[in-house]
Amino acid sequence: MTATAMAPSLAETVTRRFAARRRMAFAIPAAIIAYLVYAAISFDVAGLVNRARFDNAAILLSDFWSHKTHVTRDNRNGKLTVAIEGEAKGTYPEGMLPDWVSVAGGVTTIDLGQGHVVTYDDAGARYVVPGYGTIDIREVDGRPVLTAPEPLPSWINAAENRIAVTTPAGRFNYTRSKVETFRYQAGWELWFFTLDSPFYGKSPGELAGLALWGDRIAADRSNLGYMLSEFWNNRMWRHGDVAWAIFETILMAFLGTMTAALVALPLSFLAARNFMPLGIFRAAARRVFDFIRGVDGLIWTIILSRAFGPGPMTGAIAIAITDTGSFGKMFSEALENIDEKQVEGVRSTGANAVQRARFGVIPQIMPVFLAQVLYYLESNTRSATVIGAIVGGGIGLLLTQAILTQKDWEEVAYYMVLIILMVMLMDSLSGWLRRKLIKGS
Amino acid sequence: MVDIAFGPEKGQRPDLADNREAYLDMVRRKRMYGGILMVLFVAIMASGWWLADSRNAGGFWNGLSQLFDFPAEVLSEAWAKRANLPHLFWDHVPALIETLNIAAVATLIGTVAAMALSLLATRGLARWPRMIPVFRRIMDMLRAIPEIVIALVLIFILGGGPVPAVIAIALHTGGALGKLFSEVAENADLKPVEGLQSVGANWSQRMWLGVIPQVAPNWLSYALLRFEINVRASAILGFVGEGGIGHDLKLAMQWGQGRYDEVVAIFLLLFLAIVAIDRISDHYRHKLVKGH
Amino acid sequence: QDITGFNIGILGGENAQDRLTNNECFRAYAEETLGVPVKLFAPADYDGVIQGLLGGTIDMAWLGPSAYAKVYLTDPEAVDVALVKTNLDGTFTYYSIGFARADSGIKSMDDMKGKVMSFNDPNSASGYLIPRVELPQQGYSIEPGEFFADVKFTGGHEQTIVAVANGTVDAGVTWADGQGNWEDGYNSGALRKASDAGLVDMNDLVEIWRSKPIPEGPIVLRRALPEEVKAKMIDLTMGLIEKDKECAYNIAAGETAGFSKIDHSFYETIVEVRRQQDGT
Amino acid sequence: MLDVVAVTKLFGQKAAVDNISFSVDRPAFVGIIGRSGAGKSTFLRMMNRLTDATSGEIRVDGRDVLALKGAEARAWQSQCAMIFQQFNLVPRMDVASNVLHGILNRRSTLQTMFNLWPRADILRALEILDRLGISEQAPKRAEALSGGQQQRVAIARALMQDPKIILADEPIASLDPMNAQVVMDTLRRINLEDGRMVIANLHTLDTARRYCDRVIGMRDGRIVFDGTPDMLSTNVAREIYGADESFNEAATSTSIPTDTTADRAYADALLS
Amino acid sequence: MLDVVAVTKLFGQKAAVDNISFSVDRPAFVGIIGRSGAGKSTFLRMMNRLTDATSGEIRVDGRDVLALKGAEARAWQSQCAMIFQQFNLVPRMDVASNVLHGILNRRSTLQTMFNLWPRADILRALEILDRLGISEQAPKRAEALSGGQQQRVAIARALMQDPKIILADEPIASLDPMNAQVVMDTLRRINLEDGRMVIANLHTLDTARRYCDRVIGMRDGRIVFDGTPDMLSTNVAREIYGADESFNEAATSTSIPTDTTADRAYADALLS
Ligand SMILES: Nc1ncnc2c1ncn2[C@@H]1O[C@H](COP(=O)(O)OP(=O)(O)OP(=O)(O)O)[C@@H](O)[C@H]1O
Ligand SMILES: Nc1ncnc2c1ncn2[C@@H]1O[C@H](COP(=O)(O)OP(=O)(O)OP(=O)(O)O)[C@@H](O)[C@H]1O
Ligand SMILES: [Mg+2]
Ligand SMILES: [Mg+2]
Repeated sequence: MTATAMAPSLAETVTRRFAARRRMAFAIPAAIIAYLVYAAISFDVAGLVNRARFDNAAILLSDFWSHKTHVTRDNRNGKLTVAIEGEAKGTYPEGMLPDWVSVAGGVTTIDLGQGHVVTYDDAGARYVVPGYGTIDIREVDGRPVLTAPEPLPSWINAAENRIAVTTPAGRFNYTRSKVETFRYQAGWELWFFTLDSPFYGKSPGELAGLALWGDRIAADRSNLGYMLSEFWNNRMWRHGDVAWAIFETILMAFLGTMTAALVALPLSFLAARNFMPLGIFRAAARRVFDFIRGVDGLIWTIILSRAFGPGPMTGAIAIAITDTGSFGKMFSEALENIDEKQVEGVRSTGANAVQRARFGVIPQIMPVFLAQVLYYLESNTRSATVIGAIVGGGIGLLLTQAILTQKDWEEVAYYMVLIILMVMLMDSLSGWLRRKLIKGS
Repeated sequence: MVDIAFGPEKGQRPDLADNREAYLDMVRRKRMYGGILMVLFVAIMASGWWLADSRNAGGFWNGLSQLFDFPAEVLSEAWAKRANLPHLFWDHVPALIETLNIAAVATLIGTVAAMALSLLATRGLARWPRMIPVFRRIMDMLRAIPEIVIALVLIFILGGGPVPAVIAIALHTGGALGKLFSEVAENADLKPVEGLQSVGANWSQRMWLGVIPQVAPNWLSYALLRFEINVRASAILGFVGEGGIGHDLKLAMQWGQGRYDEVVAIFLLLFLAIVAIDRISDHYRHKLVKGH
Repeated sequence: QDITGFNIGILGGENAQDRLTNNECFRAYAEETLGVPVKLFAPADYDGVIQGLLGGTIDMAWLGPSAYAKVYLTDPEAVDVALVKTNLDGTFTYYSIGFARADSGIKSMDDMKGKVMSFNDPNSASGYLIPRVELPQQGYSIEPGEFFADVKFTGGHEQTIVAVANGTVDAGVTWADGQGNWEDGYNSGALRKASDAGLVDMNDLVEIWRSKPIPEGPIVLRRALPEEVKAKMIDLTMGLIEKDKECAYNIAAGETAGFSKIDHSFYETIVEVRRQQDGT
Repeated sequence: MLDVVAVTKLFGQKAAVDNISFSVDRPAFVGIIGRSGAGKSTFLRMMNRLTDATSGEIRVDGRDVLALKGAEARAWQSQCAMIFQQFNLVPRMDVASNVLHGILNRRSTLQTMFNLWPRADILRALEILDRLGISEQAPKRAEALSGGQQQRVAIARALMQDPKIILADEPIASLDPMNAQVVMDTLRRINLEDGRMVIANLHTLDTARRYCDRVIGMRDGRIVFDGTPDMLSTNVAREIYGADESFNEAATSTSIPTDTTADRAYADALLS
Repeated sequence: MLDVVAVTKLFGQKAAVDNISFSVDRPAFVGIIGRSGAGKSTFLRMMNRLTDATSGEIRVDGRDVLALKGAEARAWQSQCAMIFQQFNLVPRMDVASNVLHGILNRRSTLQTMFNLWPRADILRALEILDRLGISEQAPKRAEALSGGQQQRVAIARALMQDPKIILADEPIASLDPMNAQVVMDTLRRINLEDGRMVIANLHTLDTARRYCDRVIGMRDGRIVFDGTPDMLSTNVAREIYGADESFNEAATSTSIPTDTTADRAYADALLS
């Protein structure tokens, strides 16, 4: 029982093994790192760092949860417009102004908060920045002339025809044609009612009061109905259209998945070794499944677009086709793994092929079948979002287009939240159904 | 031979009528529920298709006859210009490699993230047990956002190129694999972990030495499957966003007539790549899960 | 024969919701005129509408000249050219306008050497086809890496404008009627719409290139439609400027003198240009 | 009644059943014994037409059932019930449905697809279950039952077929002694009361001795013994099991202990 | 040396360990006996800091180990080895690696994750394995070993820790009598030769009598006996096991048969 009794060769074997393992422990990460370095070079990550626009990221992030209000004066005709996000549908109607903008005579005063005040008057415009001083712009010979405490800080950008000031309180732009002030505020403005709605700016209590016992605002319908319709048809956010888009997306996923399951179930028997003894047919069925899976839903969408035109049905058929391939493969694998005893038991009573399938096979593959179908239903909700962007339907179209136009980031945020909720909902729904259907019954 | 098969005396036997009624009742109930479910399902499917059809620009039956118009158009042109195909193939190989690289890098990064997330979100293994719901929700969110959304947003920030696609796919992969990984880890045997804990091993040592060796084959198999899925995702992202062979395919496809030979070449390249990867990964996955 | 419905396609490349909103008034008029349900479709890209017209699922659309050329080249029997939008001065041409950020120092196409150029969509005339032909003729090769450092596709006019304004690319091309003031984004066109929508400040951009005049894209009707339907839709569209000026402004993407009749011969040149570009 | 004439089954080169012939002229309880691989299962499976024979005839009331094809073969299967060692029920379906599978061949495919059995059929299934003492189990899933109960469900399915002949392939091999006895008693009773022929593959000599009117011994696919149970001497057993001098009958006995009073009491309690 | 003062562990309302106190002043072999659920495992797990105590102190050389946190607690764990009933090895790793896990706490995380064990450590692991007579198994996977061998690997891991105290939670409960004896002998030998304290939970009285210097009996979380093995009368056993008059000591005995000469010879051969 001493160390010397130990065979020296054993110590050697073991230490050599450890050395080998150590080499592996380095070789694998080294290989991965080498690959990642190659990828980084081929993806031009270095160049990317230069190209990346983190100011864009800042805009995007702040836009996600805030909105800006444009206060614009046209320098040619002196007309003042106050518009949320600068959009026509967010423009304050005549005679209505946010409480931080006031107009007296020809002078417009904009209180940006924290002591920042902008004034437009006939001579030009002035911006008082606390702790700095007054930025004064006057139009001389049709050209803006700037007077401000020297030296000019970097947040004032003065060019020949244009003066831009950016402070934490807001942004200010002066050009020959117009002067604009942007105030950023948290929240998704006008989410419930647009400015032209009679319900705009009311507190929840007031709204409840109006809905329940207030006098009718419109003679021909109840306040509650009016309110709901004003909300549903909100021109800025279009809740009705968005809801329809979400529904359309789910519809595509549901129809596609269920149809694929119903089609693939009988076809999968053709591809299962124990049900299709003829090798040629089996191989043919498998190749067909592989083919339609390999082509991918997106390509099917494009092929089908010619025949069926844009719309949700095209998307649903595309999903159905692709998933027929996936289900066909999975079901036929499940069929090959079934317990033959049950089939034999049914067969021994003289049941024909259809009956054997119905009683010997279906009860066995039902759990796999349901689990897969429900799993795909959930994941197809996501795919339908993308397919919708191609076939022109659903929330996917709204979202991708909103992103591509790169301005309504709050809408992007809204759609994204809805999509996440939708997918999570489908996820828990399919999980719930899976538990109910597979454990129960 | 005693009559045991037939149970005790008549009087002591449970009432036949009761069992019979109970069963008949069950059959009736099952038939009713089954019937209702069936009718409901058929009704939903029928009205769903009807609705989709009516919302579609073209109707189903009209379209059916034209189903092969487009493929015929593409294939006939490609056939006429088949001499170009080998050359076109070659032209698009770099784009294919880019697509595959995007998928591979995203799968690598996503898998690493999924490993960490899944361990942090698994009961019994979590580093901070109270944070389990947080990590689970994070995975749910990562899974819920379609890759395309993240990619398009990132293109805005990072400019074009493959990196937004990599990040987008990696994030999604992290969420999707994280869930699967955590299901595997949940079934891992905790005894080795406890053994390591008793010698004073810290959390990373416990996970690395006690859990990872147990779950590695299954995790690897899932990661391979994910790679397969990510190759498609990467191609699709190219189609909708930019970069890789998907983008080439979209441009050729949008131009349409005159470049259908290119469409066919790119499509075949992509299709063959996907089928090949599919096959290889299928093979290794079966090996991994069966043989250990 | 009678029709049971009428589908109008709207070319892609802009915010889908805005596209649908801008055309909603026209849809309502069409429904009133035809007495059948009228639906609007806004697929994500040009090809969606083109495929719809070819497949017979879309009955009417306002195409770009290049998109029309594609339809015509694929199937000359598919659609009829019906109308064209006229500018305020009675012409119906527009321009492909190259533009860059004012602060980038780029003043003309010559300054674009080694910079990133962007196009819209392969099916856009002003946003791709015309510059693709004219730029090389003027000595600016569009092969990536030759004159420009890179050449990209943004996917649509609006995207190009935003990409240039954000500096994602150095310059882009889009369409405008070339009348009125640059500050306003001219009288009509993608720049005008973007400026109206508050998407860009025209002062931030400069024009660096302008193509030869391009014929305005036609409004086409599917040839297989009943003559009566075609006539009704042509009348409706032509009369729109009198009937509802705002609606005409919305669908014409800016100030317009209305729509006038036109035929295929007007587009033969561009079809020819596109035919030559095929396969390259 | 039953004439087996020169039946042979080859698997590749190997004869699993090698030219066997015998006749049975009344609805007897026939036991087939033999060691593993002797060809017992193969013979029963051929008779039920689950496996095709290589050559030979099995004449039942003069008709060669091996020559039947398609629907006719299935019709024969419906008259010749089979009971399996592993029960071969559909575990996820309820007991009564499993019993109803016995008449699949006699009802239209469409009708059966949706489980729309006529009320009369259901009542008959319940009656049979009642006769076998497991009618309370009718609504349960088959997989929820014990092995012995499952085998009785399988017998109920066989009875539902109203067969002339019941084939039982080691019906008690996966059961404990108590359940084994219940199942064998049931089979014997059906044989006696209903006058249905039962052919059972049995693993053990003592079971064969106790229940059979006639015992057939097989070895390597051939019949090496054919006679009444009391002709089964130790020597004969050695011949059948191919064992040498050291053969001890107890080695093959896995079944019901001789003193069964306790078991019976327990069984009665269970069934009451 | 070891002072346990009023240690309590509540699971919800229930006290698994209820205010127990005892001291041990020399490196003795302490056995804890008691029936299932008495709180034996819970106590050892608290001592090793696998479970947090609800209240109380366990002072080892004057320091309260229950009060240690984070890295300090892990450092304590590395001085206080634990042996489990189910061995708790990493089954897919080789035996030598499993033994090396004993010093995980003393090497850097990165070093251990990349398998960068110093050669000296590896040699020491092999030496320990050799001492326990299983050095030939060093390159094999732990899962390929028999239960007794696995438990000896677990002991080797414990020795690798070079601990002051070895805790063993029913170390022989999943072993056959022969292996059980080898394992208990090994533990006792370590106790005597190295002077390490061993605290072992034991299921059976006879094992406790045979190996322990001191026996603590627990019942329902409380200490109901504390003394030398020869004080363990049948009455005391009844008290510990909460059994009534019919208590028969043999009922708790699952271990080594009384005639152990053969086993011992074998065990000695193995251990030599
Ligand atoms: N499907 C088959 N393919 C090839 N050989 C087979 C097949 N089925 C059975 N055999 C062979 O035929 C011989 C007889 O098998 P059979 O199952 O009939 O024996 P058995 O007497 O029922 O044995 P056991 O008691 O094990 O059930 C065996 O050697 C077996 O290996
Ligand atoms: N994690 C836990 N949560 C709740 N109760 C627990 C937990 N662990 C142990 N218990 C309870 O504490 C009591 C003591 O358990 P412990 O495992 O310490 O007993 P033991 O003496 O080791 O018994 P055994 O011989 O079965 O191992 C038991 O009643 C047990 O149910
Ligand atoms: Mg057999
Ligand atoms: Mg315990």
